[in-house]
Amino acid sequence: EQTLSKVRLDYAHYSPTSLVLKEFGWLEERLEEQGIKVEWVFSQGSNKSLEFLNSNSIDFGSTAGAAALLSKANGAPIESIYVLSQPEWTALVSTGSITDVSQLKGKKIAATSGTDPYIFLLQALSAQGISLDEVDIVNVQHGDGANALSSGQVDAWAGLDPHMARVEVERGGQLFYRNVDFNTYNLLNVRTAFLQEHPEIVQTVLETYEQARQWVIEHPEETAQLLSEDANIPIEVARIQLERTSFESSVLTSTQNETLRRAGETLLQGNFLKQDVLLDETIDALLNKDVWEGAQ
Amino acid sequence: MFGKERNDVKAIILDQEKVKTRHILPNLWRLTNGYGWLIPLLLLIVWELASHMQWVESYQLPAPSTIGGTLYEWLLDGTLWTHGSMTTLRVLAGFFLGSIVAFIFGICNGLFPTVHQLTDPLIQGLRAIPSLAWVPLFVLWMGIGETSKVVLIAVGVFFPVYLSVVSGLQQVPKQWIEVGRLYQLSRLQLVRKILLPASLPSCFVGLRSGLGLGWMFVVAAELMGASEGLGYLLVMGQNTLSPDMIIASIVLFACIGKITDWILVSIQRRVYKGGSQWS
Amino acid sequence: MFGKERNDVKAIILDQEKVKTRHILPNLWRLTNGYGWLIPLLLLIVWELASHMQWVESYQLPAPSTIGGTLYEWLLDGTLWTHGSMTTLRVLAGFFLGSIVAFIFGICNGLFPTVHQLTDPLIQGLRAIPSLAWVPLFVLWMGIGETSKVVLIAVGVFFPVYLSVVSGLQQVPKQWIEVGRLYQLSRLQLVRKILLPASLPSCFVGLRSGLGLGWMFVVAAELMGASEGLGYLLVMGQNTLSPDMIIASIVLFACIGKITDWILVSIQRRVYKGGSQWS
Amino acid sequence: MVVIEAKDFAKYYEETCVVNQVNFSIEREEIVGIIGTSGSGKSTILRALSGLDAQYEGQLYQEEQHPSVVFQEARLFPWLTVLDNVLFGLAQTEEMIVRARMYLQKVGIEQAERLFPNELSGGMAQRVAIARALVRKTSVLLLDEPFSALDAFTKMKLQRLLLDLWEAERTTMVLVTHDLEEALYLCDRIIVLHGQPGLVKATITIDVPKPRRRDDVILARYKGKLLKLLQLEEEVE
Amino acid sequence: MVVIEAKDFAKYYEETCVVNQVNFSIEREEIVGIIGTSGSGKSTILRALSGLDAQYEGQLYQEEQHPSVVFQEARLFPWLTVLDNVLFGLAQTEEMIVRARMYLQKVGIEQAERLFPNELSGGMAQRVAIARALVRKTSVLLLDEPFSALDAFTKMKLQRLLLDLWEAERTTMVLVTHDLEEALYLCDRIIVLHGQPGLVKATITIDVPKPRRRDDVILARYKGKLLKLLQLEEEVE
Ligand SMILES: Nc1ncnc2c1ncn2[C@@H]1O[C@H](COP(=O)(O)OP(=O)(O)OP(=O)(O)O)[C@@H](O)[C@H]1O
Ligand SMILES: Nc1ncnc2c1ncn2[C@@H]1O[C@H](COP(=O)(O)OP(=O)(O)OP(=O)(O)O)[C@@H](O)[C@H]1O
Ligand SMILES: [Mg+2]
Ligand SMILES: [Mg+2]
Repeated sequence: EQTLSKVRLDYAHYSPTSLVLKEFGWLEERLEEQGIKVEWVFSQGSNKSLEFLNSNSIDFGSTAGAAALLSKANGAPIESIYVLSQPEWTALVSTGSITDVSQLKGKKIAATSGTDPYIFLLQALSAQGISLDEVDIVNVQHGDGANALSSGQVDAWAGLDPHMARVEVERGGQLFYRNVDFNTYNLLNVRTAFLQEHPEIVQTVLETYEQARQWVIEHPEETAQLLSEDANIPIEVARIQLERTSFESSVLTSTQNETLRRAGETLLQGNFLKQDVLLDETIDALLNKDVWEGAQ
Repeated sequence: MFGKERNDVKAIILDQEKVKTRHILPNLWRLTNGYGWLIPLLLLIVWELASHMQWVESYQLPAPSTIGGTLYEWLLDGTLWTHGSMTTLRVLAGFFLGSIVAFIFGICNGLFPTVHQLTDPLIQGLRAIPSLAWVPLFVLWMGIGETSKVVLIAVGVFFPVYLSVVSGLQQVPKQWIEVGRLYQLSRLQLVRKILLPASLPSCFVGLRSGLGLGWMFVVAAELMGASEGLGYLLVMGQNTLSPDMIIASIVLFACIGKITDWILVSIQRRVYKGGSQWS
Repeated sequence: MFGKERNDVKAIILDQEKVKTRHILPNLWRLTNGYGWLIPLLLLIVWELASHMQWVESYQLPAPSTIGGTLYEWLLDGTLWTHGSMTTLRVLAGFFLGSIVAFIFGICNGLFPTVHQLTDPLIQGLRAIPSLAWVPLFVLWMGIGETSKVVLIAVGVFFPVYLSVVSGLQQVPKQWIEVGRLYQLSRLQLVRKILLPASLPSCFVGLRSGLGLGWMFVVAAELMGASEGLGYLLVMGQNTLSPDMIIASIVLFACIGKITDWILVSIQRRVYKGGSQWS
Repeated sequence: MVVIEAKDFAKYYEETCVVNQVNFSIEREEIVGIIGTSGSGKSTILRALSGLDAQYEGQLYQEEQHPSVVFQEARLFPWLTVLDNVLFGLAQTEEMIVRARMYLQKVGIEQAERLFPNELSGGMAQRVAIARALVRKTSVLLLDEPFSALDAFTKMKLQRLLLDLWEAERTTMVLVTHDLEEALYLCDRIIVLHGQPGLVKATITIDVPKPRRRDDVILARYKGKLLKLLQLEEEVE
Repeated sequence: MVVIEAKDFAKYYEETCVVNQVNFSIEREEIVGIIGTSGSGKSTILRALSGLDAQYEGQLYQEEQHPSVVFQEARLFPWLTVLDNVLFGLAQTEEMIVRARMYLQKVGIEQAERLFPNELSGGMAQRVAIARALVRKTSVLLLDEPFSALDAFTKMKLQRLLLDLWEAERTTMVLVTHDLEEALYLCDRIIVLHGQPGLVKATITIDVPKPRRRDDVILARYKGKLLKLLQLEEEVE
């Protein structure tokens, strides 16, 4: 077994638990005695988080489940081991001109490819029977998408919290299509190699994440405060984001399998996955339910 | 610097001599010329093998055949055409915009020393900014639409073209201008008949390097947000962990870029009737 | 091309002549020279006014004084030093890495035609790739740490340096090499005493444009994820909607880039003892 | 009949005088040489005569407003063919083209009219330059070291060519040169400049009918005289 | 005593012959000129003598293994000072430096030893090239049109300089030139090449003691002879 000098995690505004864990330094405390350092890397979205994981720039990354699935299907050496939250963090947003998914035909929609909002958009379009050729999807990072919507450069935006909540509050954005079931959970992923080499560190990380989750449940107002400071957003925006996020369970169950299968089928249809991908097997390989079975 | 031609038919022979004596140490030219494809081919084979033997992870570097497959698919389903043409159009739009502005500024600056003294320091100052640093500002000012993309490319194209137009005009030999004065040419005639044709080679050098930079900047422009174009494919590949898409779009960038350069070079050949170099 | 010097003291006078006769149309040099700051100053004043009069939105374009304020703040709280030095270090590391590799390849290719025939096509092929397109691949292969940043910058620096080393070596006049042969120089002596010094001017041209590209690529490298550096300030400015931060970091990029260029030019002056141009 | 006359001609660059007290007059159909060491102001005088430089002291009279000039370098435009170079600045009428072809033939390179200057040798280029000067039919032709960049044999051929053209057209010529043989072979009179600032040291009339033999013993005597005037032969006892 | 000898020398570039049947022998302390029109193979012979080109037919005997060569262009290295150029390829010992200075003084530019080549005029540069060739103390000096890029007066000065050096050092010299005056002024014998491929048309011995007067009437006669041999004078009746 190799000696480990530092553990690298990402933190993101869409993942409040990661902000809490980073803020209180619980992981640092736990690992200090073993002489292991902790490095935090900021992630702008699931796509970035996965890019960092795949390039061995971080060991733990928090992403949407569907984004991880897409990556896994393309051969990424990662496994999802922990449910950070069940957020309703994405929806379709417009500034009022569009009120229904059916009106999206021929319109410009901003989204970040390879992330949950993108897959959400695909599912919404597919449910409405609109093909991808009938819309114009502009690929931008989440924050730029919010700006593009408010300055009228796109007609709609597949948003992500906290940007989405901010657009709602500050620029009169309207969530014209919501669907909790199309959100695919905020999962914590680990590099497979890291999991194999340092299982006990993984446990430690998960335990501290669990500690953070409990704290978030017990201190909603403080969590909002923290989020608002970190993301440089007003407190009411942070509150909206947290209201839409459930921190109830941290254990992977078959619910996640079902959600991911639905997303995976849409991806298959849209040719985002190779046609020879076996969906169920990939999902099983991604969701490693053995690592975390709840707090002891 | 060296020598001077004398014999009435020697000039052309001397030129051939130059070509032959380029290489200095013993020349295995005959043996190796035309074998430039050898090493790339070898690399491709090793790479393919490495992929099949799993020496490298396919999620990090897919086999050349996989990339070829992706390209073939793109060719069949029209992706190549749609995205390739979009990117090419952006480059061309930016290239023309940038070159035209550069020519206007360059001609004014090259011909009128007063204008040059007044505006050149400003242009040189702006030139010191690494052009990629403009990206956030352009997004802020012009959004992520076509305008900001084309303007960004045009900015990249502007500087090399401007510089070579100015230096081309300033370095027209005084001797030719004297000939013009002996013929009582008006100022406009002087510009049209002597200054412009004489600075053409320098202008083309600028245009070529401008086009090269244009291709570099279209990548930056499409990375900042796009719904079409090779840069879009690149980002899609990046976000969905499809290195075959990344590499396929890189290959396309290289090929189309090379083709546009060839076109420019052949235009240059046609325009310079008097041979490719005037010295 | 024209004429030849004859009188034993004429050479220097002719050189001065060249300088004076650069401009073609009537010369207001005396009137306008040294007034290059006039237009930039005017622009600054108009800009400041425009900001105060609210002709432009301050969230789109803050006043120069605001930007100056930001810069001053950065100077006081050490931001300037921390981030500026980080970026400069990255550029220098990439510049040295890229130049050294380029010199090794360039010398091998310039001296040995066989090597040139075999490897040059590959290098030319890679050169056709707009270097920014490497970014996603480099992140995939080397992560977002310093390695991939330095390598990206080095790739940018490599090509101009390589090209100029090769062309410098290949274009060493045959005449000088003949002199070396008359002196029975060994191959190594030929390289050391004639080929390398003779190609130095060309190498410096390559180094300068390489350094310029290095500054361009550090922007790309720092945009791809960094926790320090001017590019980080740029991204922060973009993400927090602070155009003053964006413009201040652009200004810093331009200034530090210019300074490193000056340093290179003054090294060049020292090294070329025989004057700045040999031809 | 006097076509060109200089009276107390002098030229200053800022404070420094480069030629001074130059007086001469040139008759129609004469070939006059100006000879002198480098920097003695030969080109300066010719530039003033050609109208390229109007800022001098003293007076210059020039019958021909816009004389033709042949320089040391051919000064052809590389983007024009030989024929177009000869036609430069002239109306491209049918008649003009015929005349241009005629002069190309006279200088012996009619077969090269479609070539570009970088395909020509130095000697050919200088022939084109001469054709370009003659096609304008000016009464005065000024030449500033027209053959000094050529090798000795080409030079001799072109000197002979110039003489043939003069016999046909009888153009008045002013020939600046530092080649004694050239001056002795071509000129009716030779103005010798010397020193810095350049002063007219002597004017020598060569009393040998043209065409002359290059190995003419009388010319060798004139050569000795010129060498003495230019203080080049002192070294030999 | 014969220092250099050519027996049935010939040179082919691929299939084409550029010089053929060249036979001559050169004695110690002689100055031998090779004269001929452009392309007649003068430089080809000299390159073979200098050892730069070993692929010829026939035999060349050369006493001096590594003769010094002066070319038309000075071929100075711009990154070295005048002094370092003269010392190029030699051990930089105190003694050598003294000798280099001595030769710079002999060619008359000792005051320029710290200058770089781009600060020199053509004439000065060629003086340095001569010093560089002489400092090696080889018994044979080969010159390929050494003065043809210079103006007539500088040329005369350097010819005189070369003669003075020869009087002091008595180096055997082979001088390629197309300048008849130069050959007549300097050479003991002149080999006349003509045609393409170049053939030796004649070898003329100049029976006038050196130093000679440039306006010497006997030299004018020799000149006529050379012109006839080179078929340049036929045009004049
Ligand atoms: N633009 C100028 N400014 C200052 N001095 C000049 C300028 N042009 C020429 N001179 C000086 O004027 C003098 C005469 O120059 P000119 O060119 O007439 O000489 P030249 O006799 O033609 O010499 P050459 O034989 O080298 O052509 C020279 O000393 C030269 O340095
Ligand atoms: N590398 C070469 N390949 C083929 N032909 C050559 C080469 N070098 C020279 N020649 C030919 O050989 C002939 C003789 O050339 P050389 O240089 O010896 O002439 P030259 O008498 O020195 O002429 P010049 O007076 O112009 O210097 C010429 O016709 C030339 O075209
Ligand atoms: Mg002159
Ligand atoms: Mg020769």
